[in-house]
Amino acid sequence: MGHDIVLSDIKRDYVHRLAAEGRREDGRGFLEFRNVEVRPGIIGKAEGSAEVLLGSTRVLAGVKMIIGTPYPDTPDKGAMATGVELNPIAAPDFESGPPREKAIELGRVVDRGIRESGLIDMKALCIEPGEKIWMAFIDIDILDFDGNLFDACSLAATAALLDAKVPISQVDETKKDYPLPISEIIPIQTTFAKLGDAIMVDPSLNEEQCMDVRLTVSTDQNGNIRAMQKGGGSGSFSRDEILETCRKARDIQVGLRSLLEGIRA
Amino acid sequence: MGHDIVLSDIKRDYVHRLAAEGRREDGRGFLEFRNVEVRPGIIGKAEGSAEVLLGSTRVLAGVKMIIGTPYPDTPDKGAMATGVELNPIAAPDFESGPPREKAIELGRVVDRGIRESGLIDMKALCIEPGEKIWMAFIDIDILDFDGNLFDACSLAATAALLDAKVPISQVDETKKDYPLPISEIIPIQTTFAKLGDAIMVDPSLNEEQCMDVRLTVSTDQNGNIRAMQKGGGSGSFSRDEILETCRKARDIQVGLRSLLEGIRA
Amino acid sequence: MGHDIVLSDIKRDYVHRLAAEGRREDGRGFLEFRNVEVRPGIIGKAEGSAEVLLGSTRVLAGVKMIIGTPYPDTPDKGAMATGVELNPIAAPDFESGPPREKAIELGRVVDRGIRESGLIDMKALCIEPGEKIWMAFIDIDILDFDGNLFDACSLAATAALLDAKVPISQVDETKKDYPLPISEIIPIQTTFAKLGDAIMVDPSLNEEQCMDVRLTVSTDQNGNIRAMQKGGGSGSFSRDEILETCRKARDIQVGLRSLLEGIRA
Amino acid sequence: MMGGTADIELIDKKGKRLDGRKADEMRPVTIEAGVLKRANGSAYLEWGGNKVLAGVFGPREAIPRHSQDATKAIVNFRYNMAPFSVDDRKRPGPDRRSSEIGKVAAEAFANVIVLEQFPRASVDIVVEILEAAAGTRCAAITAASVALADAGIPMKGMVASCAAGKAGGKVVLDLAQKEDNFGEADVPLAMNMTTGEVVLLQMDGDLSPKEFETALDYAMKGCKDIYEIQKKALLTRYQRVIEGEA
Amino acid sequence: MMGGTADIELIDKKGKRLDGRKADEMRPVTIEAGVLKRANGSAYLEWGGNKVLAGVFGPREAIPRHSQDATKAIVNFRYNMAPFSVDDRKRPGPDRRSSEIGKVAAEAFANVIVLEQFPRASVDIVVEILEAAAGTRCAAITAASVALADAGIPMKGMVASCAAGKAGGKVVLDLAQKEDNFGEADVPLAMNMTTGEVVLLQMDGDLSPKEFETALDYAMKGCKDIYEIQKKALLTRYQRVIEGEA
Amino acid sequence: MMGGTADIELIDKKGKRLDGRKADEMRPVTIEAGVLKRANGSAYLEWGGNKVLAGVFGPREAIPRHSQDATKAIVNFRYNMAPFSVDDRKRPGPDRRSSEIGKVAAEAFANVIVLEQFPRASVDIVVEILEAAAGTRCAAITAASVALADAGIPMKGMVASCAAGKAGGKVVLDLAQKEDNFGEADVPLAMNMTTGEVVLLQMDGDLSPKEFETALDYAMKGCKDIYEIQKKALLTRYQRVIEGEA
Repeated sequence: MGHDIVLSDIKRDYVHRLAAEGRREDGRGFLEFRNVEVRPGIIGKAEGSAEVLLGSTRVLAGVKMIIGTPYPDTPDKGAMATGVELNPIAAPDFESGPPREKAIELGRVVDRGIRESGLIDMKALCIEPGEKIWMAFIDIDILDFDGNLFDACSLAATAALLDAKVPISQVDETKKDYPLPISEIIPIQTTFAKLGDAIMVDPSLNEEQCMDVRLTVSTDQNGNIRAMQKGGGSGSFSRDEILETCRKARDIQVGLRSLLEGIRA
Repeated sequence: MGHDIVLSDIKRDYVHRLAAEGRREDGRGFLEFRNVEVRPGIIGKAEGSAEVLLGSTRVLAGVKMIIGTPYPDTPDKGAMATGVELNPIAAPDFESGPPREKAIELGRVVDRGIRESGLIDMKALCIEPGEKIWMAFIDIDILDFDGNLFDACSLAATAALLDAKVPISQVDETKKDYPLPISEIIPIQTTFAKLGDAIMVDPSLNEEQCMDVRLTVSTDQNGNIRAMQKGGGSGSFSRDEILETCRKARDIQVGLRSLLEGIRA
Repeated sequence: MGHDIVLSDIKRDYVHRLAAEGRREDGRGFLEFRNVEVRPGIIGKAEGSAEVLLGSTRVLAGVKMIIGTPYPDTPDKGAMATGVELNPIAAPDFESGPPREKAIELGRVVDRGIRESGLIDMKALCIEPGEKIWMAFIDIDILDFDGNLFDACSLAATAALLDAKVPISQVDETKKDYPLPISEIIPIQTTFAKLGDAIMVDPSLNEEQCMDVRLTVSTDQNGNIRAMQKGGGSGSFSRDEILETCRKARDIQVGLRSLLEGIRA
Repeated sequence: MMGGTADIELIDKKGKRLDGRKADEMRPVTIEAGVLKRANGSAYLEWGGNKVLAGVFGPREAIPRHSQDATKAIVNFRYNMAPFSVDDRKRPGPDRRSSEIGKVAAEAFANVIVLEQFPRASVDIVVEILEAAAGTRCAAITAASVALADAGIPMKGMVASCAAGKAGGKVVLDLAQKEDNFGEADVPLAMNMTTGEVVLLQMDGDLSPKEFETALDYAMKGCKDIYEIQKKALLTRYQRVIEGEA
Repeated sequence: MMGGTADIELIDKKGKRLDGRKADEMRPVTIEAGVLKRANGSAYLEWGGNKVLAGVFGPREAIPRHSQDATKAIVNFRYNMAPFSVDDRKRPGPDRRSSEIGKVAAEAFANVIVLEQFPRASVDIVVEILEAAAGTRCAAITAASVALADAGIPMKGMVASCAAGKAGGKVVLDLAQKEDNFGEADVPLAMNMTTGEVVLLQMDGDLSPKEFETALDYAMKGCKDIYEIQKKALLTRYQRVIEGEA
Repeated sequence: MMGGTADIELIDKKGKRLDGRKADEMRPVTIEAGVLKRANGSAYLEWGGNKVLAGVFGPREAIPRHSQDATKAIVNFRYNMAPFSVDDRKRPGPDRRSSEIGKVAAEAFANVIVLEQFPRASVDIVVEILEAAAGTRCAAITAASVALADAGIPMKGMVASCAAGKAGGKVVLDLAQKEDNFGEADVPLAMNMTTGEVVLLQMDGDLSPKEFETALDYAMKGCKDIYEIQKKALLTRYQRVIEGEA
């Protein structure tokens, strides 16, 4: 049960008709992101933090570094975990309680985007092999939901990690906190919605609710593809659409990447 | 869902009318407790126990002492936890399952009443600093519900702690069990219900279901205030009502306190 | 809630009438098991496994051996746990989610059948007293449900344990895996359904849904009784029926026992 | 039922048990009916070291609604152990053992309660083990039966419950704590006292056919003794009601 | 409220507090109304080191349906701390402290919202503590009250909230983190600013009757100051709306 | 996708993989349809070391009722790994990985099932991984598709699924366990075999645009081979049905 937001058929027809005509409800081009703002370092009690505003979508990522014991199979590596909460403050149909499928997919895609790309240097988070490691907890709080949480959350998490310090002084007062060791290769994630034959980046709330299907593509500064996720509906992509979307992702990520410049703890 | 007990409007009007006339359904004065009985030491397998009968309200508190490891931030102190169960045996509308808001508030108020007042000497519960401590688990089982659980539970928990022994002989046969170290300052909790302009102590079941709001005040033998909790409804108190209720609490607790005399493991 | 399977009154009358006439819907005698097949060793990643087909009922038991720490009160013994899942693949009215009463009873009866009979030599599972033991996890996956899960699960669990190896080579490469130490006394479980005055072994799905009550009896090769469980309804048994059912159980188990011959890791 | 360990002599040379009982002797049992105000019926029972409180609510509309049976009432039986009732503190809340006991006990009472009179209703039995000393399920069922009668729930017969078992090599009635921990078998049983039929039966351990038959007879005899105590408790209760005390 | 430890001097010889405040001085507070798009009303508040976001949804049909009241709206108050809001990471999800705060805060707002206008409805208040530095429940209630007004929910009065307490042997207004950790008492309070009545009151610690009276007066005075800041935030918000910015 | 470690040589000098396969060669796959009695349709699949059982129930009334769609059927996909299916015992019950796989697989099948014919209904797909050896989600989808056809659920096309990836520096088809653990990328894919469109696509790792294109082509080719095996399994099943064996 929940306060479901049912989009009227009229709205759906309108958004699809616009798409067929090459237009969007807010006047953007198909390859145009909404206005994005990245605000690092706004939570003093977090080891790293960043708020991202993507249109009216607003998410806040915080990083806490905690000392723990390594997993038996990776005794010389730190650990990380990503949590995403669809906070009921963000939309009338978000509910408290255990995360549902949508939130789980979102959390796992953001988590894999960081984990599998090697964004955090896990070996540098080992304090004492087999005994003591740093665990990075990345928690993402969704505060206002106006579409495209995938990219907003991914960008906020990346910015918060760039902003993060390892609080070594908490355990050894003779040492100084130092920036969280981060890979030089930073993937940037971009999400495309397909409505009919039209494929557009950074779907707004209405576009997301009307889309047939979604494709999220993560690319690094070398132009390599680092992650993909199809979702968001029962629609499909042809081989050519997939390859074309990858090309677009490589182009578009440049603008988002520039927002991370200069963020460093 | 649940077997809700809906109080009829007729009953509500009757209880409020009585209150306006300075009377109560069972003939008590506004500052009069129902008959209270405290029965310590009735559960042999518990380290301490006490049953409290307050009118027909019946609660049973048991203390178990378990050896554990201290919290990192209090290496030289024992630990305690309080649990209250609204046992479905006690009333037709109590349900099994995880505690709801009402039970959580009740449990937290009883817990704070013990914890924050320093009733248990936590330092005396340290066996080996940083390694081994005694943990006191105070579990309260509500067996018959006829109003004013706050005071019945608080009194039962206090009596059970006074009755409790530290079972040191379980771990070291050469040693003898000794009474749980308890502070000399013992707060006593009294709860007042407000119906219209009338404020009366120890509300019965009907009074509790009809009241506008509740104020619980805990006072020690020095007359100091040790805890307060407003709850039980959307009603309010004026500044003068609050101060007046504190004065009444200081007077009334004397009678309850005398019931604890002589209880010592 | 669930996709409930309601047996029509017509079906119920039919099954009961047959029983009163000494007959069963599939032509079996009252003391006749359906065709049983035991397939040991079919899951390579399990330390032991066995699939049991009992008519169309199909269950798969797998044993995983994991190193852990002993319970404080049994420092020189290994540990075991049995889990049974009413997998929603097996019947339209099985649901995902936490196990309900029926699954809990089934799991506990199978667990006790192994645990209380001493089937596993727990002392042989101690690696280092007080420090390191083997824990045997027996998980039973119900894949197709056509009645009499009690006996199918018990037989599969016993066969999987007979098939199991202790994977000592995982922790000490110089050592060789060896068969899980098993008692020479192996209880075999048989379940009887009572419909009216008729008592029949190995109830089919329809018989199970129509029965008044169920009696499960476990007997060993010495003819001793090792476990019993009445359940499955509000019916009752007379003293003589109980004793007679025990006698039948001792006879019938011989056939099932022969299916376990030759299974040894 | 861990199997006897050499250290503990459960039966002495004279055939007496640890607590001095003979093989077919029960621990002392006392029952008081009508002890709670809010429950529709209630009973408090002490049996050896066991202290048990039973309360009954209903017949009332069964909830959640999808649990209702259009043809008859359902029986819910909640068996719960207080955290302080045992040597090691029990974590609050239901566990698998409690669920199983609740299920088999509910089936036992479904045998005797006249459920057809109350379609869509539930009869809710709540039992709290305040202190436990072996045989809690028999104690729980015995107390619940008195609470049902106290609540005026129509029954075709009382249910009495008692266990037999084997300890120190001998079949005995009503196992005490150490006999339960170190004995060789336990056979809890409950009977419909009007028909004499067995409505609950479980067994764990190792018994020869002959031993099992003896245990069965001991337990059935125990139920008869329990039944007398149940009747006495209800009589006392009715007298109190008539005298206007309750 | 661990009781003062000798190491920390919460009040210096001149009577100043650790952060330089006088006994009856509040930490700086700023409030902005109308900060979220999707919520019907919202507010962002900073109070000392606290950062709090409040959103309001409704009145809307209460769900689940069995929570509905046929005579009036119900108030839900969700208080939640972000995992990164405190020194040690907080495990996500509700805990007992959050539940209790949610309950007493909902009761406070039930005092002022005109619930009778909306039978079967709920007014849902969601407060997220983004960063915590003592006094979060007062900050949460203060922000929620502004969010309710921003949502246009009819209220009989604004609710303002502030705590007083005792630290370093002295009664003080609005405890800071260390005063909360090492002080002697804490008295969070909320008032209906139209009637002047207390709609939330809790207390832990050790206060003489005289000290308690002073703390009560400090906290009520604090509420009045907070109320002015709330009104200013709403005025700014309405001006923005009128000017068409929102 | 841990990134290759120096110790393991995933591709030998002759370009052969650890198990002797060529880059674009699949592991052996066998499928049997109609293996369960109670499910409306079912299939058992072995693929390399994977052992997978799929069952289908429905179309039937969707429950809970609030999950119903008045215009079409919904698809539920339960992906579950048996506790003994992997090297380290898996805790029973759903986890986040299973939830995500269930979600994307359900979306893939929503593309082909004719949902509009069954308003308010659900088609429930249940897949149990009995033994796992890399590529379980592709195996699960492949088996489920056969089970759906066996159940007679109307579909616009079969769904076949296969992964490609990169291991030892080379793009390869259908990663084996060690290639999955130590390789550089994994691209699981599923296709609607009637339209040739991609209905499931995920990717993790590091691939140049050229490598990705090759991987995509490998995986699509793999789906075509799988499709042939699916059709053969169904043909065998139908022959058995016609011959009256099932």
